[in-house]
Parts: sequence; structure tokens; C-alpha cells
Amino acid sequence: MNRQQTLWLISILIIVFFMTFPFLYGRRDYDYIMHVLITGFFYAILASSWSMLSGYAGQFSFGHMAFMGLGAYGTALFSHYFYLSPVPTNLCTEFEIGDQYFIIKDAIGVTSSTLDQDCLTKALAIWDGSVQITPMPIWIGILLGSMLGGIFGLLIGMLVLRLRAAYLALFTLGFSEILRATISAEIKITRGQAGIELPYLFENGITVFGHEFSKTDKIPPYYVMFFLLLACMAVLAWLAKSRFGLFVRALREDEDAAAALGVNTVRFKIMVFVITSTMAALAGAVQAHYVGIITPNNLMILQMSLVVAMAVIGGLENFAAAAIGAIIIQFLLELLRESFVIGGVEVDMTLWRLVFFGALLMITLRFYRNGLITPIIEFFTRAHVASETVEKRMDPKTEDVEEEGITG
Amino acid sequence: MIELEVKNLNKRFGGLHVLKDVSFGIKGAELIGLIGPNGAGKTTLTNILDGAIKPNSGTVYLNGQRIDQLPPFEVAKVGLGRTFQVTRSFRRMTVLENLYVPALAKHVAADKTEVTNKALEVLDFLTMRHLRNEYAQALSGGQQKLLELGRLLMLDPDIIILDEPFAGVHPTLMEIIYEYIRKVNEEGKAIVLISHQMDSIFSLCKRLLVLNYGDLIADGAPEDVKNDPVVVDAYLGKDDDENSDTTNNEKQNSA
Amino acid sequence: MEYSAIFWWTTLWLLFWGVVGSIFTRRVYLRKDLDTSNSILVGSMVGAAFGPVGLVPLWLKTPEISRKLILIPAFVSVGIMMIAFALADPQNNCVSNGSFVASQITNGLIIGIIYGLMALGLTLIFSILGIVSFSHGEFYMIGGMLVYYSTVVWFPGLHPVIGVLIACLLTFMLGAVFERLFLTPLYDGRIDRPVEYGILITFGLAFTLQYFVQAVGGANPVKAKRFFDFPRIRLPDKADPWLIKTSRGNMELFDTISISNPRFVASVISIMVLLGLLYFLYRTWTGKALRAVSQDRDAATIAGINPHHMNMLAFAMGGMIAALSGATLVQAFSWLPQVGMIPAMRSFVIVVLGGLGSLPGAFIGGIIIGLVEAAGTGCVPDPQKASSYIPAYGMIVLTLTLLLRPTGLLGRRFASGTHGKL
Amino acid sequence: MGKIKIIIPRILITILVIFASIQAYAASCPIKIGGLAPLSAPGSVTGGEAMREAMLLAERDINAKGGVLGCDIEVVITDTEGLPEKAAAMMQKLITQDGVVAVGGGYHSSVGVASKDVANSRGIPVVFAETWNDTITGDMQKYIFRIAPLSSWASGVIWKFAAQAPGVKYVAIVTENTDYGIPAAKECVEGLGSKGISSITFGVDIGTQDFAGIVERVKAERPDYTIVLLTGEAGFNYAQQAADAGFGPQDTMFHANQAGLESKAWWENVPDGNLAFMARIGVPETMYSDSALKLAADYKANTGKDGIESYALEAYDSIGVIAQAINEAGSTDGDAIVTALENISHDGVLGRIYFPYGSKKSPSEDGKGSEWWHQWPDPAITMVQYQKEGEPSNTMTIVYPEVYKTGDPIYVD
Repeated sequence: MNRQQTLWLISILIIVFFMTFPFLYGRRDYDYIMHVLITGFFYAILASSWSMLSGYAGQFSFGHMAFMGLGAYGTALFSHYFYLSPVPTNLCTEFEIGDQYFIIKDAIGVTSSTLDQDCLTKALAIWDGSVQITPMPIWIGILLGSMLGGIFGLLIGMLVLRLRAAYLALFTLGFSEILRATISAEIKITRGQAGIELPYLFENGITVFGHEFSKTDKIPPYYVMFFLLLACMAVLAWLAKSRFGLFVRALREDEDAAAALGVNTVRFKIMVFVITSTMAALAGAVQAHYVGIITPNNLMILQMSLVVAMAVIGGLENFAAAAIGAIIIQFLLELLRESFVIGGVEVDMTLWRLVFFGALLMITLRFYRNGLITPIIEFFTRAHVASETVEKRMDPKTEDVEEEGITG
Repeated sequence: MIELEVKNLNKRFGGLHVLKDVSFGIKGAELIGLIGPNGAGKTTLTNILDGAIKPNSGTVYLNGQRIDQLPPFEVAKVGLGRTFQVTRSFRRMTVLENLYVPALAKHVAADKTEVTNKALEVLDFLTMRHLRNEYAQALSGGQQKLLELGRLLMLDPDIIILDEPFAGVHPTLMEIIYEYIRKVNEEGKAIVLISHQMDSIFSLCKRLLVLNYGDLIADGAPEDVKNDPVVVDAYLGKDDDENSDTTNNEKQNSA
Repeated sequence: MEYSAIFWWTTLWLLFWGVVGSIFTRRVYLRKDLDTSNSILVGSMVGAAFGPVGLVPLWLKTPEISRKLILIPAFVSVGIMMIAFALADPQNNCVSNGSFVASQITNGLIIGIIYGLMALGLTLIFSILGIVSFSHGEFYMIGGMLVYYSTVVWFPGLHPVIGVLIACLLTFMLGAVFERLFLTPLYDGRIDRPVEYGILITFGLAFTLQYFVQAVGGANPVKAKRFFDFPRIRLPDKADPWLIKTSRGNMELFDTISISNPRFVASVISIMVLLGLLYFLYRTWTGKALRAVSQDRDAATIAGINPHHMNMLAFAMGGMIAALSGATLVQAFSWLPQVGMIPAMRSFVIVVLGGLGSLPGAFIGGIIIGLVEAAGTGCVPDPQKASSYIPAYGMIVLTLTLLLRPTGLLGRRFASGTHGKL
Repeated sequence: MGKIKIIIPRILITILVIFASIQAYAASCPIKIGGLAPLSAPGSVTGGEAMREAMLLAERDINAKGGVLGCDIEVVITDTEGLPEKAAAMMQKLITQDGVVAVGGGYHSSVGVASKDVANSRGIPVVFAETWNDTITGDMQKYIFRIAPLSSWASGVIWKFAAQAPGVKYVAIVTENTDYGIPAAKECVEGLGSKGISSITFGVDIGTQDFAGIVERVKAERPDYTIVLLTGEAGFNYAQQAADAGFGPQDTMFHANQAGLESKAWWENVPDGNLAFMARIGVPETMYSDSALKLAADYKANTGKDGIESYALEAYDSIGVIAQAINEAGSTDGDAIVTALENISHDGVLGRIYFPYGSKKSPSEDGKGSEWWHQWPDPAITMVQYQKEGEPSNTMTIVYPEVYKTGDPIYVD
């Protein structure tokens, strides 16, 4: 068995482990651990897609969380404002579609229950349970949210074509700040910092293999998020292996040279923006439905720094490493909340864990530039290279062109 | 039949008139030297031919297709390849991947094994086969230069512009590059060689173009050019040091 | 509110012709075989200011682009926006209330000076090291924290100005140590993408510092005492103090403009520091060496300057300047470990607007941003939203700058080193 | 070379061990009760730390009296950061990881709104201590109780006081864009409007630090009375910057957020905060019961503060009422606790706590809105004023309502 196969085996083992985990684990904190893992998968999607954007394509964007937020808010607003009803409310904006009425709820912002109510609540009060309204299927919302992310990815990608490095980072940071400010200011529509509530992923529960799961059960969202992660990883793996991966890495290394060799740098730059921001938006939309609430604080730069740190510690230039790093770090961050005592001094880990995490980030950057996970993966995939080179060099027959006094 | 036609090219940067009505043509697998003092506009000319910057006026036709308004990647597909004055390999990609880029970029439906075989052939020619899976940044400066030439072979263009291929190169390597140029030329490709090393230019080229501060002051056989009083006056008399590249600056200006 | 349509249509009109101008002017200049640098800026400005009336002659005559050609249309566009705004909302304080406008402008100027100083640190770091420090806001936060701790917790009763000096000293050392430990790999080519490394490593520092301060000091809002109280002045006399009237914390000029003490003191300190900095940069050997390195690293090395020392000095000084802004503002704002974020973002905007690496640019940029934010908070008609958009005002300026003139107002065409590339 | 081969399985094993090493929930003792408090920004940390202290004192006092059902109780305090999504996750953690049987505390309204559903769907009773938003009890969830005042009701005190102040014709309201601030501001606007007083509302983000522009705008409106509905450090920032701009508590009638009741933080952050009005929950210290006096003494001794804040009292009672309910229910089952809570009569430090409306009696039977569901109807709300500079909050002058009045308000002209 060679190393490549070992790597495959390990990957399969990891996948099998996560597939069976919900059935193997049975402690009292089951729900919490499942929650941590679901969040871990969510961050893994963000970190791996961000590694495709910044690690592979070299587009250092700090706006990834903004795309996540676009997806989440896209689906949140969709499910918050649109409903189907068999009878007209005569209060809301509504359109007749077939035998149903398409209802658009009016935006009333944040209220206290004694104050104004939206038209639909009023109508429901009048009907007093005699009419059943149907909320929109959430998958449409998730789809729309992802598309919204993709469209903005396209626009931003086109805008930043000429910007490099620091300018790109600043611009995308600015974009996410504008988006955050807009969401928190437009209270009437987005409910501002109060956040907007969403239906759960399986609002009415779901029955799988005869087993009924309620809307708050962790197993269905766990598998949804896990398969989403697998799907994203599959797409990223395919992209990385295909000419797309080759070209975006070439343009990361040297845009002019890549263009001179026939690579349509403009197209690939925009494509990588669109693909990764769609992924981020998709993850955001699903996560929002899982958590049940989305607030503009999710778009804050601190959240972004978490994704950046996860990707860097895992390995920026390998999306799989970034994903694994994200899961492990999310897990450790949650579990290291326990305080401990050293030499009579109590260290409150709820506070210090993030300090250690930041220090780890800096040390990783300084001394393990490829991240902590990438070297392990490279060990399996690239181990033959060094031996090949050495072998050849040892061979006296080959006349190598060895360098002396060559500048380059 | 390879045919490049450059007509009345003009390029200004701010108040600087870098190219003044430059016209010339290439027919068939010629091996041409392009010389001129620092700041003569050689690199600008290369950048315009390659599409990296647009001329203010004038036209460039390659094999009957107008290329002066095309972006670089289209120009590369039409059939013009170039190297850069400073070696620009894709440092954190393997040698093979470096070679895949042009091949896959040019032929959308290229077969991977075919490309690999071709790449290995190229590597054999460059005596670098054993390094195929090394990252380019692990290579020596000279090897990176060879790799850049190898990429051009993979792109398989009709015309190759080599910008200072001999700058700071070790003599052993020089031999390989000589051989490369001759071989590629024999295979039916036109080559434009930009260099400050007159010996190399004179030993390789059958035709010389001389640029002097934007003017194309001579175009002809090396012997004729050598004796042209204008050229002697402008250039051959004194030979400068390595000049500094202005590619980036120029691009900034045009942006 | 019916009239606000005027404002939006005017904005749309300006935007439309601005875009048309920016796209086609460049093409016209290119076709006419002319210098195209700045043609986008000129096109958009002329388009926005005069619409087709301005663009057609511009395209026909294609005059050489001069500063005048940029500035006049720019001011005209701003003027048109102002008039449209005034027409749309005549009741607005920004239109009808002169003393309000004066107060807002004064406030904008004063806070702009402080912003400018902070951004100066960022631009100093950039001009020497070629990296954008994402930990700038945390230095600002630490500066304020140190003043609080030294004057209230560690040595109660210590004069805040000494606290400021302590803060400067400690942050200078922090910056120097960080630079030695983490930024040295930038200089010897061991790193393939130095700009990205710089961003990430300072990002990591910011993260660590912020949570470190929170873990050590807790997250309670703190604040230092006012450095100086205003003396009680009433001029010309007690009965009719129309010229100047002061209370402990407030100064009122001409019965209209009120200036708060902490901001006034902070801006005075900022100006003094700025003058000191200018003296340092232009009159002392070390300062000259710094500038030499920022202009041409290799030449400076040949001239006997050790660029590594200059790197350390620049980063430490840049951090110290940010800390100083924080230290002077801790008397004005409640202080938390998170306070650095907003000023850091603002500094980014300012340095891009002023031109990355340009010292005077940072200062001018600071004042412009100060004024823009004052105008934004002061004039946006809906009081529910005006202040929520504060972070966005600066970001809109940033976006426009990057689109129209990426080098900024006073940016050098090519910042030092290859990685200063846009 | 073989090293890594060993390392990878080891990493996997380590992860497994981490899974396994998390302590399994110990069967019954100690009985765990969750406590929500904002302990890091953007939450209001001052409030959070006070609540934490009070809840830990509650734990101590209850255990000193023999605990609950023969067990000690343990209050597991968790940091909500004042963020709704964090709060939902933390509620999740309390219930599933720590195994709490009920939850007390809670400061920010948005935290209450977001976390109540989690608890309710898992059948864990919650007694919210300081979350004012009406909707928290307004959707009549089975497991949700509240001893804090309703927002509409607390706002009522604020605007009624403003309305009766002399010469008030125009009021400026500065509010945060959250589900505490916006409804409260709306209540005030409507209430003032009903008295023929006009008002203007300024909204700000909770993270805002620099209020100079807004202060100038408020000043330019020339209102007679300013109501500031900003929690945490934003409230301090606004008050001091308004004072610096010549429009603070000493220049106009000024209602500050109750975070100012934390007098040390108030005077440190707002040195010119003299004459500000604040709303305080609970009766004045002179009318404290013995238990409240004892708590206040312990609290002062532990924290070095001059008095105990209302939200600390509420947090203390939220734990106390839960403990009594568990005792009366005779089990830690959520439904049993709810039944006990609906019937409870708890002598807390705030007064006698009971919940008149619930599954036995709908609020609509008394013509009240659904927000009175599981709501303690009695918390006393007073208006207090700092009349001397540097004054501790417990000696603040109570200026409204008449019942509790200890002195006349000083109205700034």
C-alpha cells in the first residue's frame, strides 16, 4: 500500500467516522456536541472556499463573511415576507396565482407585541385559525440566497479586477462594512440588530427510515450540513484538479505571465469569486435556517478573522487542510471553555482560549507557513518527489545543468 | 506561413513618446535580433505585441488577424509567445504544472496524457525530467529560465519573443539556450531575440532591428547594420549595463 | 419628504454622466494618442459636474489634464449635490441652521486632525515596510488602555500627560518587539507573498492583543479623566460672552460653535505631535534616513543606512502614533478592548484616499473623512439611520477612490518596493 | 518517514478522547441551574458582571439553607455577549452540555428573544431577570417566565415622568437599534404624543463610540428633555459627550440608561453626569426587606460597590424563585417546575413574586395583553436622580412616583 492509498484510506475513515458519529456518540451533551460539529462544518465550508479564493487564486478578500450574510439574509427575508394563502387577506399586498394567493407581508421592523402588528398577523387574528397559510419552501429561499451571493460575487469580482493585495483586502473589508451598516440601519426591512428569525431547516419535522425527527433534532441538520460540506469539497477538489485550479494558481503566481501564456485571467478571476461566494452564501443560508436567527453581527470583521485564522492554521493553500483545520479549531474553541488553575492562578479559558488561538495563528504564520495540516497531506501526496530528485542527482550519468553565478 | 505586420505603432506615456511610427514585418521562420539602448522602447514594443498594453495608434496583424487590440491571452492563442526580462515562473507550482498551463490554456479539449507526454519531451530536451514534480521555486535561477522557455514550447506559438534570455546566465546554460533557439527556429517558428549581448545576437540572427528612443533606425542584415553610421552613433559604440525593467511602471501609467 | 425625489434624481443624473464620462473620456484620449493617466477621473468629474455640456467639449478639445481640470468639476459636482440636497429638504438643519453647520464643520475638522494623525502612523508603516498593518486599531486601543491603567489603576493621581508618555513608550517597545519577532522574514525574500503575509500576521496580532486585553483587564468600559479643564473664560464680558464662553468641559465660540474639551486637547496634542514628527522626519538624520528608505530602499542601503533598523523604527513609530491617538482620545470616549475596530477601518480609508505611503496625504485625507462623516451624521434626513451609516460613509469614499484614482489624492505612482504595486 | 503514519491515527484518537473526556452528566446532585449574563462586549459587561455576582450569591445563600431537594445547587453562568445567535447557542450548551434543569438571568432583550425558543422547545423553564421586550412573554410560551418589568410598562414610567416635568414640549429620544431600544422609543413617542408632546427619535448602532454629530443634531433640535435608551458603554459615551458639547445632564433634563446605576462606572465614564435621571427597578433601599438588606450587604462586601443594582436584585431573585419552584415541584422535571412556578409565592429581595397569568388564567380574562403571560406584575419602578456629584447609586434621590419619593427632582432649565 503506497502513501497515496493510505491518504485515501484515511479520508474514507474520516468520512465514515463523521457519517456514523451521530449513532455512536451517546452522552448527555449529545445535542451540544452535534451543534459544535454542525457549526464546525459550516466554518469548514467557509474556510475551504476562502482558501480557494485566497490560497489558490491569491485574491485576498475579507468580504467572505459578507457573502455568507447575503445568502443568509436572502433566504431570511424571503421566508419572512412571502407566504401563500388560499383566501385573500385584503390587508397585505397580494397576487392571485392559480387557486392560491401570493402574499407579501408589510415591513414593520422591530416591535414590541403591544405595538403595531404586520398585516398577516392581523389577518390571522381575524381568521382565528380557520385559514391555513403556507410559508414558502425554504429550499427556494436557500437557492435564492446562494444566487444573491453569486451575483454579488460577480459584481465584486468585476470591480476588483484591477486591485491587488492590500487594496483588494481593504476594498472587500469596506464592502462587508457597508453591507453590515446597511443591514443594521434598514431596521424596517431587516429588523436591524435585533436579527431576523427564520424557520428551521425542517420546520415540520422529517421522517427518515421510519424515524421521526422534530424540528430541533440535530441529526437532520447534521447530515444536511455534512453533505453540503462533502459536496463543496467535491466541487473544490474537482476544480483544484481541473484546468481551473491550474489556471487560478498560475494567475496567483504571476498574472502577466499567465496571460501571456494564453490564460484568460479576467474570466478565471471572476469565476473564482462567483464560485466561492456562492458557496459561502449557500453555507450561510443553510446555517441561518439551522440556527433560526441571523443578525448583522455575523458579518462582523471578528467573524471574518475566525475564518481567516482557521484557514491559515489548517493550511491556506490546501482547501482540505483548511476545512479540517476549521472543524478541529471550532471544536477546540468550544471545548476549551473549561477553566483551569496553574500555580494558584485561575485561568478563565472562556477568555484566554481566544488569546491562545491568536498566538497559535501568529506562530503558524511565522514558522509553519503552509499551515499545520497541509504538511501532513503533502507527506502523502508529494513524498516521492524528493526521492526522485535525489536519485537522479546521484546518478553520475546525467549531466545536470547546475547553477553557478546565475541570477534569476 | 507566419506573417507579422507592424504598422505605424505609436505609444506615449504621459509626455514621453516611447514608440514613434514603428513599422516592420516578419515573414516566415526568421530569427531576428532586436537591439537598442536602455529606454529605447524594446520592452514596450514587446508588451504591445503581446497585448499587455495598447498602442495609441497603429496596427499589428499576425497571420492576417489584427491583434493590437486583443488582450494578452487572445494574442497567445493566435500565436505569439514571449518571455519576460525577469524570470517569471509560477513559483509554487510544480514543473509539470508550469508546463500544463499554456498547453491547456491554448487547447481547450487537450488530452491530459498527450499533454503530459509532450511536457516530458520538452523536459527531456531541457534536461529537467527528474525535476518534473519539484516546485518551481526549488529550482535554480537558470533552471527557472529554462522552464520559462519550456512553457513557450508547450504554448507552441508561431512567433516567440525572448526578452534578454542570456542576462546573467552561466555559460553551460547559454549553450542549452543557443540550442533551444536554433532548434525552435528550425522547427519553423519565428524568433525575436532581445539582448544586450552582441556576440550572441550576431552569431544567431540573420536580421537585426535597431530601436533608438522610439525610432526604428535600422532594419537589415547584421553586417549592414553593424556598419550603419546611424546605428554606430546611437548604440553600438557604447554598451550599457543591465537596464532596469519598466514593464510594471508602464502598465501603471496606462491603467 | 416629497421633494427628496429631486435629490435622488440629481444623484442618478450625476452618477450616470459620471460613469459615461469615465468610460468614454479614456477611450477618446486613447484614440487621440494622448496621455490617459487620470482621464477616468477627469471624465467622471466633468461628466458629473456638467453632464453632456461638459463632456462634448472635453472630448472635442481633449485639453491636457491639469489639476484645475480635476478640481473645478469636482467642486462643482459637490456643489450641485449640495444644492439638490438643499432643495429636497429645505427644513434640514444642514440647510437652515448656520450655527449647526459651523459646529459640525468644526467638529469634523477637529476629529479629522486626530484621524489624520492616526492614519499617519499607518502610512508611515506602509511607506517603509510596504505592508498594511491590520493591528493599527489595536495599538490605538492599547494606547488608551495604558493611559487609563497608568493614571487610574497603577498610579492613581498621575497626571494623564505622563500616562500618555508611558503609553507611547510601551507601545513603541511592543511594536519593535513584534517587528523583530514576526516581520523579519519579510525582508530576505523568504516569503513569496509579502503583502499577504503582512496582512495576516498583523491580523493575528490584532486578534491576540484584543483578546489579551479583554482577558487581563476585563471588558468593562473605562475612561481616563480629562487631561486639562478649561479655565473659566467669558469674553468680552460676563453679561455678553458672545466671543468665547467656557465651562470645564466645553468651549463655545461666537455663541454658535461648541467644542468639547477632550477633543480640543486631543487635537492640540495631535498638532504638536505632527509638528514634532515633521521636524523629526525632515531635520534629523534618522528621519531623513527613514524617508530615504521609503523612497529608494537599495540606494539608502548603499548610502550606509541599515534598512532593518529603519523597518523596526517605522513599525514601532507607526504603532506608537496610533497608540498616541488612542491615548489622547481615552478622555473623550469610553474604552473597551473592541474600540480599535472603527478607527482602524477609518485609517484604512484615509490612507487610501490620501495615497498609500503619502504623509501629507494621510493628514488631508483625515480631515476630509472627518468632514464627510460629520456631514453624513449631520445631514442625512432620517435621524433613525444617520448614525448607523457612519461606517459606510467612509467606505463609500474608499470605493470611489479605488475606482477613480487608485493612487489616492497625493499618492506616489509607485510606492516603494515591488509589493507596493496596486 | 513512518512517523506521520503513526501520528494521523493518533490525532484521530486524540479527537475521540476529547469527545469521551467530556464529563458525563452526573445523575442528580448538584442540581444545576443556568444563568445568562453578558460578560463580554458588545454586551453590557457592567450589567453582566453584577448579575453574575448576584447569581453566585443566590447559589451560596440557597445552599446555606440546605439547597434544593436535598442537593446543593450549582449556578452555571454563561456568557451571551449580548448577541442573539450566541445566546441561542449558549442556551443550547447550558441545556445539553451542562444539564441545567432551569435557567435564570438574562440582560439584553435580543438575547431573551433568541434564546427563549431554544429553552421552550426543550422543556426547560426560564425565568428572565432583565429582558424588557414585551414579545418575550408575548407569545405565551409554556416554559417562559419573567420578573423584569415589561418594556411598555417601564417606558411608561419614563415618558410619564418626562411628560410631567415642567415646560416639556419637545423631547429628543436617542435609542439603540435593538429590540430593547426601538420598541421602548416607540412607546415613549406614542405616550408623549398622547399628552400632546412631540418628539424626535435618533437611532444609533450599539457599537457606536463617537456621538459628536448626533449630539449636535439633538442640540440643534432644541428639545426640552432628552431620553437616552442606550445600554452599556454607548449610554456612558452619549451622556459624557453630550455634557462635553454643552447639552448633557447639567444643561438639559436628561434621562440616562439604567446602566448608570452602576455608580463607580458612571462617575468614571461620565464625570459630568450630575442631575441625570434614571429608571430603577425595585423599591428603595430604605424599604428593603431583611433578605434584601442582607444581600445588599454581602454584595457590597464582595464587589466593593456602594449599593446593589436593580438587575442584580432581579438576577438574585430569578435563581431564588427557580430554587423554590424546584422544591415545591419535588422534582427537576420541567413541566413540574412550570406548574410550581405558576402557583408560586416567593419572598424575594424585590418583593413577593408570583405569576397571576398562565395556563390557569389567561391575561385576556382581565383584559390585558398577552405580554402579561407568566409576568410578575409588581416590580416597582422608580425614577431616581444623581443630585450630588460622585454620589453612590443607593442614596440617589427618588423623584417619582409619589409613593416612593424621597426628594424633589432638580429640573435643569
